[in-house]
Amino acid sequence: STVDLTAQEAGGDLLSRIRDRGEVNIGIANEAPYGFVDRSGRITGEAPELARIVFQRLGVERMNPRITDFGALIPALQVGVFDVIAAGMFVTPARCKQVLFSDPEYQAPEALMVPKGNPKGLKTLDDIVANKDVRVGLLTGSANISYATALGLMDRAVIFDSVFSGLDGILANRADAFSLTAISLRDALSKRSDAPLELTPAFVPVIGGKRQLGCGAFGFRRDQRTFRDAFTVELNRMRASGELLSTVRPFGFTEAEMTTLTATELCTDTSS
Amino acid sequence: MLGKDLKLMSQSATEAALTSRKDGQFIHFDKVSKRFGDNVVLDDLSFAVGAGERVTLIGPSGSGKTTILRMLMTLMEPDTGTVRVGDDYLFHEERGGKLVPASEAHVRKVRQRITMVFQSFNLFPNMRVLRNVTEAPVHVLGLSKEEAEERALGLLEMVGLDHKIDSYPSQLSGGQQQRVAIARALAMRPDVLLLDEVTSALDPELAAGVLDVLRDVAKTTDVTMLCVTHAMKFARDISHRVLMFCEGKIIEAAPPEQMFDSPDHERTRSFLQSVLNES
Amino acid sequence: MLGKDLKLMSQSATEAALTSRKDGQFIHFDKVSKRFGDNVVLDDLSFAVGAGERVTLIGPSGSGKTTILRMLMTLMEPDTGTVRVGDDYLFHEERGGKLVPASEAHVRKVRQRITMVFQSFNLFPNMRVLRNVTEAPVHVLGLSKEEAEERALGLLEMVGLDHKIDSYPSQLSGGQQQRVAIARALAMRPDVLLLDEVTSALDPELAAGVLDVLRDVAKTTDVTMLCVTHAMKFARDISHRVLMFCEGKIIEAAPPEQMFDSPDHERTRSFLQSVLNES
Amino acid sequence: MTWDWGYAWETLPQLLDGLGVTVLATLAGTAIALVLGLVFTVMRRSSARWISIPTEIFVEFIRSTPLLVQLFVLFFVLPEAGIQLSAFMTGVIGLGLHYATYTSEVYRSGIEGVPAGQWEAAKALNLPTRRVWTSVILPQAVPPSIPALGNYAIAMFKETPQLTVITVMELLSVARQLGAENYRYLEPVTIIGVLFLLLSLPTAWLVRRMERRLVPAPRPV
Amino acid sequence: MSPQLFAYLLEGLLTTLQLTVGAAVLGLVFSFAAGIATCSPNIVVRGVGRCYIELFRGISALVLLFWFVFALPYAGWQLEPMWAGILALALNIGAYGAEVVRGGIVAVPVAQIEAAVALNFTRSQRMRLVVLPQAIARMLPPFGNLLIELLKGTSVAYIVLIPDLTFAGQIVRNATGDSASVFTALLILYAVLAVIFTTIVRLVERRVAKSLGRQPTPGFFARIKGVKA
Ligand SMILES: Nc1ncnc2c1ncn2[C@@H]1O[C@H](COP(=O)(O)OP(=O)(O)OP(=O)(O)O)[C@@H](O)[C@H]1O
Ligand SMILES: Nc1ncnc2c1ncn2[C@@H]1O[C@H](COP(=O)(O)OP(=O)(O)OP(=O)(O)O)[C@@H](O)[C@H]1O
Ligand SMILES: [Mg+2]
Ligand SMILES: [Mg+2]
Repeated sequence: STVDLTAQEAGGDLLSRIRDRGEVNIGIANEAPYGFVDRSGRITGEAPELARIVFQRLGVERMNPRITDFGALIPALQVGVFDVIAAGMFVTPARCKQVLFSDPEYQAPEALMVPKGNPKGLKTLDDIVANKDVRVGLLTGSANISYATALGLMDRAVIFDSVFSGLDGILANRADAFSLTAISLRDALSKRSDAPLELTPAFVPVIGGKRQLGCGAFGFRRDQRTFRDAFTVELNRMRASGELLSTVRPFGFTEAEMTTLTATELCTDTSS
Repeated sequence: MLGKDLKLMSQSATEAALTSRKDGQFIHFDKVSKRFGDNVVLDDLSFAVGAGERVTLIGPSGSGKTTILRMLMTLMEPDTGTVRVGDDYLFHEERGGKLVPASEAHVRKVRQRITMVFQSFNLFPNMRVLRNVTEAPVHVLGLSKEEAEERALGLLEMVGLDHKIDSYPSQLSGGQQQRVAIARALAMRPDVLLLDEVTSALDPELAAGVLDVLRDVAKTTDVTMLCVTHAMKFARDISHRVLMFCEGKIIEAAPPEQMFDSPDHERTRSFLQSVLNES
Repeated sequence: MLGKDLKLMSQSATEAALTSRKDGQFIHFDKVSKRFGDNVVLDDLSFAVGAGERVTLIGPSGSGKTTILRMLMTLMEPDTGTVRVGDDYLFHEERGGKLVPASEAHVRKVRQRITMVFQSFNLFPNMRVLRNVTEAPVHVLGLSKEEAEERALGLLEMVGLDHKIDSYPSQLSGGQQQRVAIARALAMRPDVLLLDEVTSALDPELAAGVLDVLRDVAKTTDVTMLCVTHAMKFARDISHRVLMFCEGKIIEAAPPEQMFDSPDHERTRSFLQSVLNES
Repeated sequence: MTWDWGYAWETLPQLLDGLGVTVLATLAGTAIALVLGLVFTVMRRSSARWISIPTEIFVEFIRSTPLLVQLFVLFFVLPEAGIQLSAFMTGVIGLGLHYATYTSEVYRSGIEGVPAGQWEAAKALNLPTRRVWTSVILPQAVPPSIPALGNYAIAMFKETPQLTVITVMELLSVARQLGAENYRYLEPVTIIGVLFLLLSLPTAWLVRRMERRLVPAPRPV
Repeated sequence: MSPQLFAYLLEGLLTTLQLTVGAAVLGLVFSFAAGIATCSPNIVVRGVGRCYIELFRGISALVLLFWFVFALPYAGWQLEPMWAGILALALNIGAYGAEVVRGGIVAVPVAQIEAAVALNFTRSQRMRLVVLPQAIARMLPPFGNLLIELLKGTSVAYIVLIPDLTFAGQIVRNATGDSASVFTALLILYAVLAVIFTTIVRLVERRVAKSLGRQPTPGFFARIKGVKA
């Protein structure tokens, strides 16, 4: 059961091996609506659904999803536990040093989940910075952690290991606000509509004068450029034909979430 | 040396004998049975012991001798039958003319008159010799520490161990430990003293010392003694009466001279022969 | 019944006696000393035992009797001095004319002639009676299972336990366990049999049975026996010689009649008196 | 990927902070486990069956379910019942409660290790029940239990990483966070392993020394 | 709950069982190897045994898991998470088991070894024929406890991608949003598994105790029935 990693690092073409195998391993973080297990027990989400179509077009019929902690996605990809991250992972320059990204399939503004009535009157991350009493909930390994670090919020951060832990955490008064993408939070809340919680209107965080627009994409190992490129080509075809939007629409995505930014721009553009 | 301490003992034994109900006896076993699984250990046994009487129990292994003593010490309950000490039932109380199982308080009250010395001494290893002897008088009889120590010193002197009061039991030889155990038991000024093969874990030479102490106790006090032993010479010296047990029954009871010199029963004869034979 | 099994024993004992170096003796303790901390347990002790001789060791507690037996069994090493069994040193080997500490193989070879029965029987609780007796003959002497079982059955019959071969030790009485232990030891056909107070953990009646078995062994074989016991009558019956130990020295050695009836030494007299007194 | 000393050095201060939390949680948890365990033991031996049986079931249940899941429950469900404790307190209580079921077993076997003769002698002297416990049984039962109790303290130390699921930033959470931020797990995780060893080895050594003092030296086989 | 989600739980349950049993078997091998090694007269063998015990008792299974899954691949070989899980748990539990083995051996009365010397058994025969068979009876109850430890210990595996019962619970929790009932179900499932394991161990204990002609110590059920001396 040992796998020789060095063979792959020597530049072997993973895509052709996947084609031979007829099966691709994708990593998801069990985070709705990106990649998750739904009520009926099926693995779905915008990223796995897109990946399914793209891989079919690349000649790979079967898809084998492996669920892991969000924070462990990149290390697990690097050691070969799976071939692609299909978790709607945000493209950040730091992450670009570790993995190759496809062009993003969506952009997502942020929101805060707060107790019903928003007793502390929080609207954006800046409000949290201003009010020193607020404890902010973050998802382990998410991009929000680097925002919070940059904003000096870490000493009041409560780090949850899943979206639902965050939701339960607000209910249990473990934190005053849970910061994540609006789309994740909306989805989580929809499953617990009875919970006395609400979402703030979506916002785009600004750090060091730069807008932090979260764009989710698929991740590949650094030595798999050909693979990544082949994947990106198919993805962009879907984007052009509108098929991308129609595929992700059931998961709560709209035109507002569509983007034409590229991985290259996102990897070099911002810095935090 | 002895008189001083032991005169004080058992003021209540005679008293108890007076208050005893009908037959002038102090301890009554009445139709007592006890079994473990299929093993009938005591078989509908009845006997009585007078106040101040010294009785030796003999008999082959497993015949129920220890069981009798343990039952009197309430370490074991009878299946059926009653045990009476003085006026009180040991495992029962009379309530509205009926016998009901005794409360803990009742058992503790009756048990107060009785104490036991064990084959394996059972000194408290975490206490020094002196505290082994004073612990119960202080916490059970409510003596002050000074009173208890005075009493303990007297008794330890009697058993020849007043120079060891600051030792731990583990620093004493078996014979010394057993003598402390005797002092500890006597410190409670019991009416009844139970002795279960108190020398059989000891070397013959050490055993001799312990038996000497017990001879003294027997001769200078009027404590009621029930004693299981294989030391036949000792039994002859001190006991008023010898009971021969066999399979949970008393098959013969007689004064020691008669029992040892001309036993009635064949089983007694063979038992005594094998015990006296090897030495 | 006895003859059959025991005739076979110790073919080599006489042989050993013949090969013994100078004085016709079989076991030699030569200037053996042993101490634990400050406690001098054996004090420059020398003595010898002839092949086929039966020797009883007596003496007060702590005088070093057990130590002698345990040393012969190699459960303990001497601090100084040598022990010889037949031609071989027990803890040393001769190499180039010099005595060097013995190798494990050498010790095993010499030890093969000796075995021991313990006060607390020490049967193997994980084996049934039969296997307790056959295990060593099979694994040490290299007998086949059938041979070993035949031998074991003969010995178990001799000790009167052939009906218990399928019991576990825990299902036997102490006396029965000790008789199995004797059978187990004899199954090794030792030249030397060591017995350390083999009846003192037993009730007098059970002890009698064990001593009877040992009387048989003594009378029907020529095994060399070293025996620590307080059963003076037994000692008188079987031993050729009695050694009185005191503080790690032999203070008196004599045939049993002389030792028990007219001991020379004051210490012996007082010891014997206390042992014989209580029974 | 090779070992990066610079990165290792950089992460060390944060890891040491995490270690502080871990050690504090262990100490507090041990204190709770020691006391609560004794309480459980005494309750389980109670002659009142309405005390002893529920206690026995409770202890057995806690003992046979994972600490991890218990932490989840304490952290997310207790507040719904109106009990609001900090994450750290929740973790300490979870650890203490869980390990109390172990220490309770240790105390129990310590008590059972006291020879029956001691109970009988105490009864023969008619000592009152409380006195039997305080002067005869516990003084004999507790000292031999100390090494086993010490071992559980070490075990607890190594369980603290589970507090990560209830947002306590102990050693492993810090390492995971660092790993997720920098995508390098090798250094922080290795440092954790070494830190664990540095703390647990001397403790284990101490426990064994105690054990040796309490149990006289064994012999060659 | 949908059949699929139920299937996750079932699969998680099986994974947990697989981890537990696999690590128990492998751990048993480590336990005996190291435990017997610590009783060896040879100082090197003893040293190796001790080092193993101290090292792997000292490092938590979780850290080992992380190492095996995320660090070891850089040293050139990669374990399936499942195998990494079994190995890490086994190394850890084996170190504890080794102490149990040692304790069991040391607890065999010296007199038994002396009796074996008196019968002139060799050192290894003494160990094999006399000491171990008795020691194993003493080891079983603590081994039973370790097995439960191990069962519970497997719940950390989810952190490194092994879809065990706790992991399955997390999935169901995320899918349904119902934290309280998922946690309750998990607690009950683990408790049921523990009871099953305990029962099996007690059956073995009873057998072994019987083969020594001993009374086994009373178990949980006997205890709550309140048999007291
Ligand atoms: N707790 C117990 N459980 C089962 N059987 C018991 C128990 N206590 C005693 N027995 C049995 O009761 C019987 C009588 O035991 P007891 O100790 O009274 O005999 P004894 O006359 O004192 O014998 P010994 O001389 O050997 O001390 C024995 O067969 C013994 O096995
Ligand atoms: N392993 C040991 N460590 C320390 N002292 C020991 C050891 N073995 C024996 N002794 C001491 O050696 C002395 C002699 O012991 P030994 O057992 O030979 O006496 P014994 O004559 O057999 O006495 P007993 O009749 O009591 O059996 C005793 O004082 C004992 O305390
Ligand atoms: Mg008895
Ligand atoms: Mg001796």
